[in-house]
Amino acid sequence: MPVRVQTEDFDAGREIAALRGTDPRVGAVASFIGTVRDVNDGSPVTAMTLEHYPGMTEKALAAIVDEARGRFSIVDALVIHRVGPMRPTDQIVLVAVTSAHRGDAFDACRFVMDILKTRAPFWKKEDTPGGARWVDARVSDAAAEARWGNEVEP
Amino acid sequence: MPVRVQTEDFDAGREIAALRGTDPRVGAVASFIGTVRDVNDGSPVTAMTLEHYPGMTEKALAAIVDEARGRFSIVDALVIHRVGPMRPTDQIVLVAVTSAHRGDAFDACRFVMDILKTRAPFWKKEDTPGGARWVDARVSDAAAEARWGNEVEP
Amino acid sequence: MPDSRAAVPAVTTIRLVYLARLREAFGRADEDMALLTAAPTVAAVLAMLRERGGVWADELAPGRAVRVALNHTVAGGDAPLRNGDEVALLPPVTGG
Amino acid sequence: MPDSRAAVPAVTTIRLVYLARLREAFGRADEDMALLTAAPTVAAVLAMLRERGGVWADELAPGRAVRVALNHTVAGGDAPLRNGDEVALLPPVTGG
Repeated sequence: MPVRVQTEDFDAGREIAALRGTDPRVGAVASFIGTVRDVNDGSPVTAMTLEHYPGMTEKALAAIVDEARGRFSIVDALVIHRVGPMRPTDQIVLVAVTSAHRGDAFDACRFVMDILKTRAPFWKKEDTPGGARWVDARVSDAAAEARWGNEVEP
Repeated sequence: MPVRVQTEDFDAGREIAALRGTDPRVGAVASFIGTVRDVNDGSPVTAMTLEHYPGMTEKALAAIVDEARGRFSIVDALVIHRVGPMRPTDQIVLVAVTSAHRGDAFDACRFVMDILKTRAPFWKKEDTPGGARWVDARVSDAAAEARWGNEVEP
Repeated sequence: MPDSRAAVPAVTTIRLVYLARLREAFGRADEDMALLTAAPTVAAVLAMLRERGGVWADELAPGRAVRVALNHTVAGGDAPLRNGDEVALLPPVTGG
Repeated sequence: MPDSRAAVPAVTTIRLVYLARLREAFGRADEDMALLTAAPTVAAVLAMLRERGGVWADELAPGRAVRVALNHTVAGGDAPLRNGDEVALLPPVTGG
């Protein structure tokens, strides 16, 4: 199962090791871990909660992984995304991709993260000294998605 | 020490966790693991040996990390490169980069790998059914380095 | 002989789901809605919600960045709706 | 009065290091070399090695992709050499 949504933390090292397993075709493993920072848009962040849309989330993530498989020559891919309450330095997301060569592994890993950021139904609500606030989507994330030449969705 | 050359294997998960530590400025951790494939340039590979140039290797890797720091906004970086005998599926190299945002982490990680491939003094000798052979440098690696706009070295 | 299907339009009942900021703004997570039009679409549902005025009209005003997911897949305004469909309103996503 | 430094050129002794394929081709990992020219350079050393002929001339022929590291840093042909310098000949690298 290449896509998981869970409240529990994950062991990134163990997940990456399991993904590459003992497949001797693999020469490259690119991975990304997103973590909670203690500041965002200039405000201190003491905690945050990640909400999602159960049912759609797994489907959206699986579609992103499928699209990565279509675009890049990869062996396998894994996405783990946490939901629920989190604190600064906590892990939020892991994307790992195995491939024969590093170009495809790097490209596919970054592609999945860029598209996840604009299409997967997750929402962050941060606790700040001024109260809880829903995080605004970043213009830079839309730009990152556009780099991959996707058509704009409705 | 952000650069290590060693014969022993490494625990990528532990190294990545130690790199990001508990630094709440970190929001992104990009990493790359290079592994031994069981085929190269069309020949089966049963084992290989990585040779390096002691004294120069650490200096070259540290210079690459410094250059990445100058180009990208990163928090920390780590390079571990193994030398000596290895077998298919073994880990060869780990590059991990922490940053506030994912763009810098991805860029810096890929930059370090691309430049390492063309500048760090490592050489692979593979055991194949036709005997041992020194691996030829790849034209694609020179192209990958050129993408970063480096001047050509003497 | 008149066509009874045209004379008595079927009722299409859908489930509306509001996510994140929209759930808080609307004060509810979901609701059922009965559509009486002959060929209901996503756009028609959005128009009906806007007619409630207040926060509904504000949050769903044309130009606001709200996406619609029909049965867990992003859909356009002209997507036709069938009985039992789940129509979710999504603010811009901020995961990862 | 003649300048004795010009009349009796100092000897510059360097250490040559051969890596990987070059070490195997030359049948040695390193050697010391005494340079008698007044202002020895990397290029002069390469020329001297080529004059040995055979595999030396082949492997170090102009156009072959061999890099030179002077005291562990890549150097160009015009880099000047001092007593005790380490000059390494590197085939194209294949790490990572």
